[in-house]
This record gives sequence, structure tokens and C-alpha cells, in this order.
Amino acid sequence: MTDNRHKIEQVPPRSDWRDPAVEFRKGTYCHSAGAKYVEALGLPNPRDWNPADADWKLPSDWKEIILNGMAERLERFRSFKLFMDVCVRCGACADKCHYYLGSNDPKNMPMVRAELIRSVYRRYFTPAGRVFGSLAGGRELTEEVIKEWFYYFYQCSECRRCSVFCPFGIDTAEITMIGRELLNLLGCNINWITKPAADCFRVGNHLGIQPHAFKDSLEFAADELEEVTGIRVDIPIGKKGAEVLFVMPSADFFATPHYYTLLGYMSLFHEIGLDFTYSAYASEGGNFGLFTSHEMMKRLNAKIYDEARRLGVKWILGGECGHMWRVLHQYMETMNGPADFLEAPVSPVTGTRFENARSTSMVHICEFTADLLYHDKITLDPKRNDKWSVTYHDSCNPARGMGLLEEPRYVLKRACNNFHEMPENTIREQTFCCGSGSGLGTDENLEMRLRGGFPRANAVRHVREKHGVNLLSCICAIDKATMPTLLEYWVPGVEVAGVHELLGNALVMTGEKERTTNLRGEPLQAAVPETSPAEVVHG
Amino acid sequence: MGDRPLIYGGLCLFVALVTFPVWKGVAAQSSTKGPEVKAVVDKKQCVAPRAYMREAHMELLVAWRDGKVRRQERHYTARDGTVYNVSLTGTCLTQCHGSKEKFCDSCHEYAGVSAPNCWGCHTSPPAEPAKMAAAAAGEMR
Amino acid sequence: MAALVAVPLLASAAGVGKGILLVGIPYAAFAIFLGGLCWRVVGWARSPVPFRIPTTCGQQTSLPWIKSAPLDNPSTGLGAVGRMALEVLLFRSLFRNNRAEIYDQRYVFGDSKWLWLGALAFHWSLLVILLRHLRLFVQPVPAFVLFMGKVDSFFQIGAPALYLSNVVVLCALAYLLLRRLWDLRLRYISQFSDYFALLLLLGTALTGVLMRYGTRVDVVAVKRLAIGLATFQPVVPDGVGIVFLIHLLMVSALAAYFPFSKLVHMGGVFLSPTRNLANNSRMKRHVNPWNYPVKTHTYAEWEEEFRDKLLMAEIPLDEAKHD
Amino acid sequence: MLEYKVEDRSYEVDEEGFLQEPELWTEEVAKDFALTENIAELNEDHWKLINFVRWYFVQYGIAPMVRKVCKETGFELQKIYEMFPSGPAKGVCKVAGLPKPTGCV
Repeated sequence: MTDNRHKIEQVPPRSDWRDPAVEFRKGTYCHSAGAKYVEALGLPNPRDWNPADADWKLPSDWKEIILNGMAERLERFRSFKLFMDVCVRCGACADKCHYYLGSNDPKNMPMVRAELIRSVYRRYFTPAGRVFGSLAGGRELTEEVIKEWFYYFYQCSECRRCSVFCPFGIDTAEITMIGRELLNLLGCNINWITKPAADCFRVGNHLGIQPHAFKDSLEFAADELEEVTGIRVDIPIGKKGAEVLFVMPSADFFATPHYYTLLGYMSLFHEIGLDFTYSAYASEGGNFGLFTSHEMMKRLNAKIYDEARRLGVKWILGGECGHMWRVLHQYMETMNGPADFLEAPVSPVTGTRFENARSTSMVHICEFTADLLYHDKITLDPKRNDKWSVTYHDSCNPARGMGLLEEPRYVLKRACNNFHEMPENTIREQTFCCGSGSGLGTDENLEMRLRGGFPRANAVRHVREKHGVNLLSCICAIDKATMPTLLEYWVPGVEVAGVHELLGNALVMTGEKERTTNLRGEPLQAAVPETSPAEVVHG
Repeated sequence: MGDRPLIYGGLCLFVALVTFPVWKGVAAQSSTKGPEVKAVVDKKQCVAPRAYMREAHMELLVAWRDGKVRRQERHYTARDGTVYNVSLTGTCLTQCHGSKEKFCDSCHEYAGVSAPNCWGCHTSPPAEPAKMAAAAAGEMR
Repeated sequence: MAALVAVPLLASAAGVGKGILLVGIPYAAFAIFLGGLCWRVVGWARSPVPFRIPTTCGQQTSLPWIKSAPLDNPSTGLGAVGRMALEVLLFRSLFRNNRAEIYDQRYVFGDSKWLWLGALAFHWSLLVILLRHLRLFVQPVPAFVLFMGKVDSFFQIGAPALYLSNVVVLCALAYLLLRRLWDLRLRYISQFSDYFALLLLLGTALTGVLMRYGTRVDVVAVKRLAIGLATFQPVVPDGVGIVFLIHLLMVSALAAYFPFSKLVHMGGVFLSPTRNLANNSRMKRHVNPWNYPVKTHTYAEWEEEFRDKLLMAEIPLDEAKHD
Repeated sequence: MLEYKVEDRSYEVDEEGFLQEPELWTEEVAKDFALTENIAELNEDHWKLINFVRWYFVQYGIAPMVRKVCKETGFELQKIYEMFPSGPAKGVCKVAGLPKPTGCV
């Protein structure tokens, strides 16, 4: 695999961005959404179509739909309206986008991505553009422009990195979100987003795991945990009157390595005797509605509060997930609140009142665990993680849509002996996306994912060479799903784990048997102790 | 939206600041006449044409200073052939323009031109011509 | 005979023309500027901020023992004001700028503060220059304006003394223009309006500098014109010269162009929802004025659909619905 | 609608080549779809995996957890990747006639 790695080069852009022509090259775009999923969600224009086809089977009044859709959104979102007006094209954002850095496609520079829609805005919604047209930066809305939007708005992972550097805080995520909403009005959705959204709507989670399978999965996990620890944990599902409702991304009870994080949560909850419940109805914390439209986000998110109300819990605890937390932190209570049927969250173990979540009543598992550790309520044996040299990847949404930076680090530093940060410009609020966020983590899009993930992988390679890092920890389900592929390609030898997997490994549980394996069922120590390449590189 | 009063308040503040000269001018009943400047002695001709002197007297004065201090050039021949003694106090102020306060300052203050460093060395001549001459003589020494 | 009629006519036509150039156009431009800017800001204000979406650039306020970043990720209104102040006065976000360079098949991120410096230098010197111009519009000249002029000409170079802000603004504008032409990425994204705005500013600054240090202008005449404009008793003085006229027309063009161009970022920067909101989304409920009910898959519907599976897995059903 | 043809047989598939209607799956289907995964012939181990995944799907309407697949069949994940190069979630599911799992997986 190493021989055919993409060469990443910086080539100056030549073409003219005003030319909307796009080549739908295999590996750089996502499949269109199947008609049945579009239909299941009641979204417009369900049909079978292919982005590579000439005819996209758009509705005959597509232009009117887009322009009306834009007008409506300009009235509803100040962010959209303002961000259409104030960009000065200073260029600060250009080399901040991981897709641009990895693909060198100039239309992946954030201000150009925005300009794709901004030019149409100018032409149809501003006096200067109406009168002077292209001289004032306006562009005619044609079917080609729609295709271009589709290509580039599904080549943005809404990671907000550009927004950190923009002097006006222009957030391309906002523009991409609106761009996708507009495309969805024409039925131009991608399958990797629409199918999970449809499954989440009907069944309760992205994977379409039905209640009995949900329970089977959790029980299987409890079996596995028992093998490792000798302790049988409870699986409360839909338990009325529990103190806490626990919500996690569904990948945690389906995919690996997410699954080991689930084992981590389970051991923790058992050890502190948390009175909690899972829910088969609200069995998804993630929200692919965020990648569809504000309305869809609200529709999918509603389940969490509804279930909390039905079960009569006091507050909600949320697992490790990236965009899930963007929704829970910045949108949930506005969309589906007020959460007046809940209480301000109080840790039953430490008595800490989570003031920062007093209104929404939803706490991040890392906040919860950090508080436990700070008050020494749980015992850790970090030696059990000694086979790992760990780094931490800040997931975009918790970093830039929330500011959850120190809590996971606090947990990691207590749970592991070997922890190394990646370079400063690639972590915390400047963290690089995995390249597969916002519903783009699908296989047909692999080339773009690997390109977009290059800057992140690049930083991992740095710590791998310098400190012998062999494990990347993170708190995002999309990271856990897509980073293994990314790292195998760019930095072979680095595995991926959730923060609570490492916590679960280190957690000393009351009455446990002597552990011989970690939660993955692997021996606690590496067979051959790894020598750090640092000795070679840095003498 | 809750933030509208704040935005409109800010906008009003901005408009008020930008239009500061308007309401300030109206309140102070500023006139458009400009300063009234008269030469004390009724001469028709300055050392250079009036329009030039208005816009560029500082250049001439700097040239005078440099010439006199550095190259001992004590005399200035005007376009029409008249020869003038190079002296701000002795020639300009004493012979024609009276005093700094009455002549120079009226425009300088009006236009907010911070007076250059002329007056760090020179003094404005007193009112009586005799003393002016004495002062001028003193200055020449 | 014809000459007898034509000369006064031409003279009066010239007078009218001068009036239009020196009075009519500036008035119109300033009216467009103010009206247009208000129209834009009101337009933005009319669109609500439905969600609280600050871009968080530092540690959140969570547990009391974790040090938060009160200015990069404020959790209070006061903090948000502080963040905005840093943003507007010191260009905080631009200060973060770095440059990604490929080196041996990997990216290195070098410091890149030139854009920040250039932008800051340009904006601050522009503000100083604008305020200094108050000496022409207000009589008597306010003390702070005189003081500003003194400080600005601190080094006393030449007569009239050189204003530092003039030097800085020209250098900064030249830098901003050259990087647009030089940097290929920037050249790719630059549009007519980017150059137009820069050239207008550069032209205005150059003519201003030219009048002060080169061709000269009768300041008293200019001030009479300015005061006349400001107090709505316009006079058309003689002898303001062609350079001044160009300067004035460029300023007027800039003012009139302002509200319809990217230059409105001056007002917009204050309204950016990713910057001016406190990150207290979970502490305080934020209300969306157009929130509307949506179609959800309710628990009752869901339970009905999966009843068999729930029974099979012995997951408790909702008793209330059972009876 | 896309079609996948093997000799005279034809199947409706989605863009990634997954069988559109999982109910129509038979062992013959598995053999045909194995070709798309570059598996010339399905051996006993392949069938063990396919049958378990298929059985689970019939029970639960979804593919089993990857971890569960490993445990129930006794194959290491590495081994599964050797047998089905595109992995348990894609390769095995495709051959077993399951829809592709989507989401953060």
C-alpha cells in the first residue's frame, strides 16, 4: 500500500473558479441517496440517479426552488446572510482546510467553497450583483453550479477549522449546512447520510439495530467484559425512574474499535454503582440530521428528551461522539427544549453539580469521568495501558463547537503512563479533521478521505517517529470508524481507541479477577517491547 | 430577537460618531467664512505670489532658514527683482504681517495645522514698530 | 454678441459643475454611505440568530478546577465582549494565522504574522487618518485631534511634518495589493472588487499625501468647503486644485461603494454569531424565534412498530400505553 | 436500478453492489457475489462466516457486531480480512446478502 501513496504537492491553482465544471472522479464523491431512504424521511424528489450522469433528474422548477430556499434561509439565519456579505478574501483560511491541503483543489479553499454559493447570492440577492453581474462577483445559477455545489459541499466535513482563523468568524460549516439543505430540496442527497438518518428516524439508530438486537449486543458486551474482569455488569434498558439516561453513538455497540469504549463505559458505571439506563428508542446519540438539514437534526434529536421525559430520569449522560456533541451542546435545548422536566446534573458519586450543563441537563462522559478522577473516586492502574504510547486527537466538534479540550486529556493522563501531544498547530482548537466527518466516511469516497485526512495523519506520523506513538485516542465515533483506514495508509502501526477504552483498561474494579488481557482481549504487554524510533531520529 | 436593540443602538452610536462634525458644527454655529487675515502694512505684493504663499509658505521659510543658517544667504530676490532681507521676524512680521498671533495663528489654528518648530527659536514681535525693529536687530546679531 | 452671452453662460456652467463636484457628489456619496450601511446592518439584524453557535477557540468553562479560556471561549456576556474587543481592535483570529508548507512530503506549519500585521497597520492608520481629518470639519479643532496630529508627526521630518500614519497606510496598502498579485492562491481568489477597493484606497491615500507634501493645497479653502458641507451651508471656494478634486471624488466613490461591497465587513464583524456569543449553550437556554414543530417518530409509534421485538427481548413496554 | 449479472443470472444491486432485496438471497447468490470480492471459491471457513452472519440477520434484521462475528465463529478479525478483503461489515455482508451497514462504521 505504501508504494501507491498519493503524493501531496502544493501546486499553484490555475483555472478560474467561476467555471463550475466538475469532473465526478471515482473515489472523490459519494453515492446518491437511495430513493427509498429519501422517501422514508419524506424529503423531496426521491428518485434513482447518479452524480456521474449528465441528467440529474432535477425537478423542472429547480431554479425557483433553490432561489426561494436561499431567500428563506437568508431570512432565518443571520450567520448565512452575514457570511454571504462580509468575506474580504484575505486568504487566511486557504491553507487551513484539510481537504485543500490534501487535494490541492483550489475550490476546497474555504473562501472559494463559500464563494460557490456566494456568487449566486450576489447575482440574485444583491443590488450590485443584479446590476453588474460578474463584475460584482455574481454568477448565473445553472445546473452545472448545482453539480459543483454537490461535489464541494460533500467535500467539506463541517469541521470549523477555517472559522478559527477567519477574522470575521465566517464558518464554512454554516455555509455547507445551508448548501446541503438547498441541495436536499432538489433531492440531491448522499446515501451515507440519508440511509443512517432514515434508519435513525424509524428504528432509533443509524445502523438500524432493532430493540432485540440492541439488547443482544449489549449482553454480548457484558459477556465479553465478564471474561476480561470476572465481573458481570447489569444491562438496564428502558428502566423507568433511573437517575441517569445514558446515550451513546450506535457504532459503540456495533463496530470496532468503538466497541471497546462501550466496555469502558460499562465497567465504569458498574464500579461507581451508577443508577442509569440505556434506551432502545433513543439508542443513537449521533445525528446525521446535522448533515442533512436543521429540520432533520431536530427530528432525530427529539428522541433523547422524549425518552428522558418518559423514563423520568434526572439528567442525561452522553458517550464519546463528535458531531453528536455539537448537536447536544449547541442545538438540542434550543430545538427540543426546554428541559424543564430534568434537573441540573449532579454526580451521584462526587456530589459535583455540573453548572455548565445546568440548563440542557446533559453531561459529557469525559466531564463526568474527569470529575470522578479529580475527587479520587475510582482507582486506576495505568500500567495496564503500558503497551500503548498514546496521543490524543481532538475531534473537531467537541473542540471547536464546545471547547472540550482538557477533560479527555485529564482522563488520559491518569489512565496512561505514556502520553504525547501532537504538534501545537494540529491539536485543540486547531485540530485537523479525520477527513471523513459529516457523513463522508464512505468507501466510494476513499481517495478524498485519505487526502483530507493527510494533515492529521501527518501529525500522527510526527509523534510516531518522535515518541513511538502506537495508539491514537479520540472521542468521536467517526474517527474510530475511519481513522484505522487512514492511519494504516499513511502511518501504519498506529491503532485507534476511545478514551474510555483506556480508562476501562486501567480501571481497578472491586472484586475483579487479575487481568491478563486488556478490553480487546489482547495480552496487557506487547510481546516484543517496542523501541522508540525517537532514538534514531532525535538521538 | 433580543439583540436587535443592541445592534440598533450600536448603529445609532456609529451614525452619531460619523456625523460628529455635523452636529458639532451646527451647535457651534460654525461659519464658512474662514479666518480674516490682514497684513498690518498695506503692501500689494508679498515675496511671492499670494496663491503660492498660501499653499507653500512653509517651503519658502524652510528654504530661507536653511540658506541663512547653513550658507549665510541673507538676501532673497523675488521674481520681480525686489530684494528682501531673509528674516521671519524682521521682514515678514515686522514689515507686513504684524504678529504671529494675528497673522500666522489665525490660519494655523483654523486649519488645525500644528505650528511647525519656527517658534521654538523665533519670538513673535511686539506691537510697536520701534521695538520690533530693535528686536529684529537683536535677532540678526 | 455671441461671445457676450457665451462667456457668462460658460462661467456659470463651470460654477454649477464645480458645485456638483465639490458639493453635490460628496453629499450624495455620504448619504449613500450612511443610508446603505444602515440598510445593511438592519438587514442583518432582521435575520435572527436561531442557534448559539460560537466557534470555541479554547477550553470551555466546565469543572471549577479546569482552567478555562475566558476570552477565546467565553462563557459570559462580558467575556464575549472581551472576545469581540480583541477581535475588532487587535484582530485576534488573524493573529493565529500560520502557513502550511510541504516539506519532504509532510506539512510544517510556520508562523505567518504578516497578514495580521499588514491588516492591523492598515486599519489603525486609516482610523488615525480619518480622525485627523476632523481638523478640517470642526471649528475650533478639538484638542484630541491636535494631539493626535502631534503624536502622528512626532519625528518632525520635513515641513509640513511627515505623518507616520501616512507612511504606514501606504506601505500596508501596497503590501495588501502586492500579496494579492504575488501569492498565487490569493490571485486565484481575488475578484475585481478586491482590487477595486484596494486601488480606491490607495488612490485616495496617494492624492492625500501628494497634497500635503507635493502639489500643496490651500488648507483654509479646503476647510471652508468641509465646514460648509458639514453644516449644510455649502460654499464653493476657489483654488482647491485638481488633486484635491480627485481626492474628494475618490473618497466619495469609496463611501458610496462601501455599503454594496465587501467593505461592509466593518459593520458585519460585530454581528458574527460565531464570535459574539458566549459559549453557554448548556447553561442557558437559547430561543429560536422561528422554531416550529417537526414530524418525529414518537415513542408510542415506535413501540407499536417494534412491540414483538421488545417483548422478545423483555424490554419493558410503556405501561401507560398498554392499558 | 443497477444490475449485477453472472452468466444468465441477474440481481438488482445498489451502487456498491449490495443485493437490493436481502430476502432473495440463496447459497447460489453467495457464490455469485463472492466473485465481486475476488473470492474464486467459497470454502468451509467462508461458509461458516456467511452462515453465522446470515443467521443473525434473519434473527435481528441487522449484521452482528464485528466483535460478535469473531467470537462466534472463532476467527480473529485479521483472519476475516484475509478471507474477505473488504472486511466483515462490507465483504461478508455483501456475500451474505445483507444491506451495507451505514453510519459511523
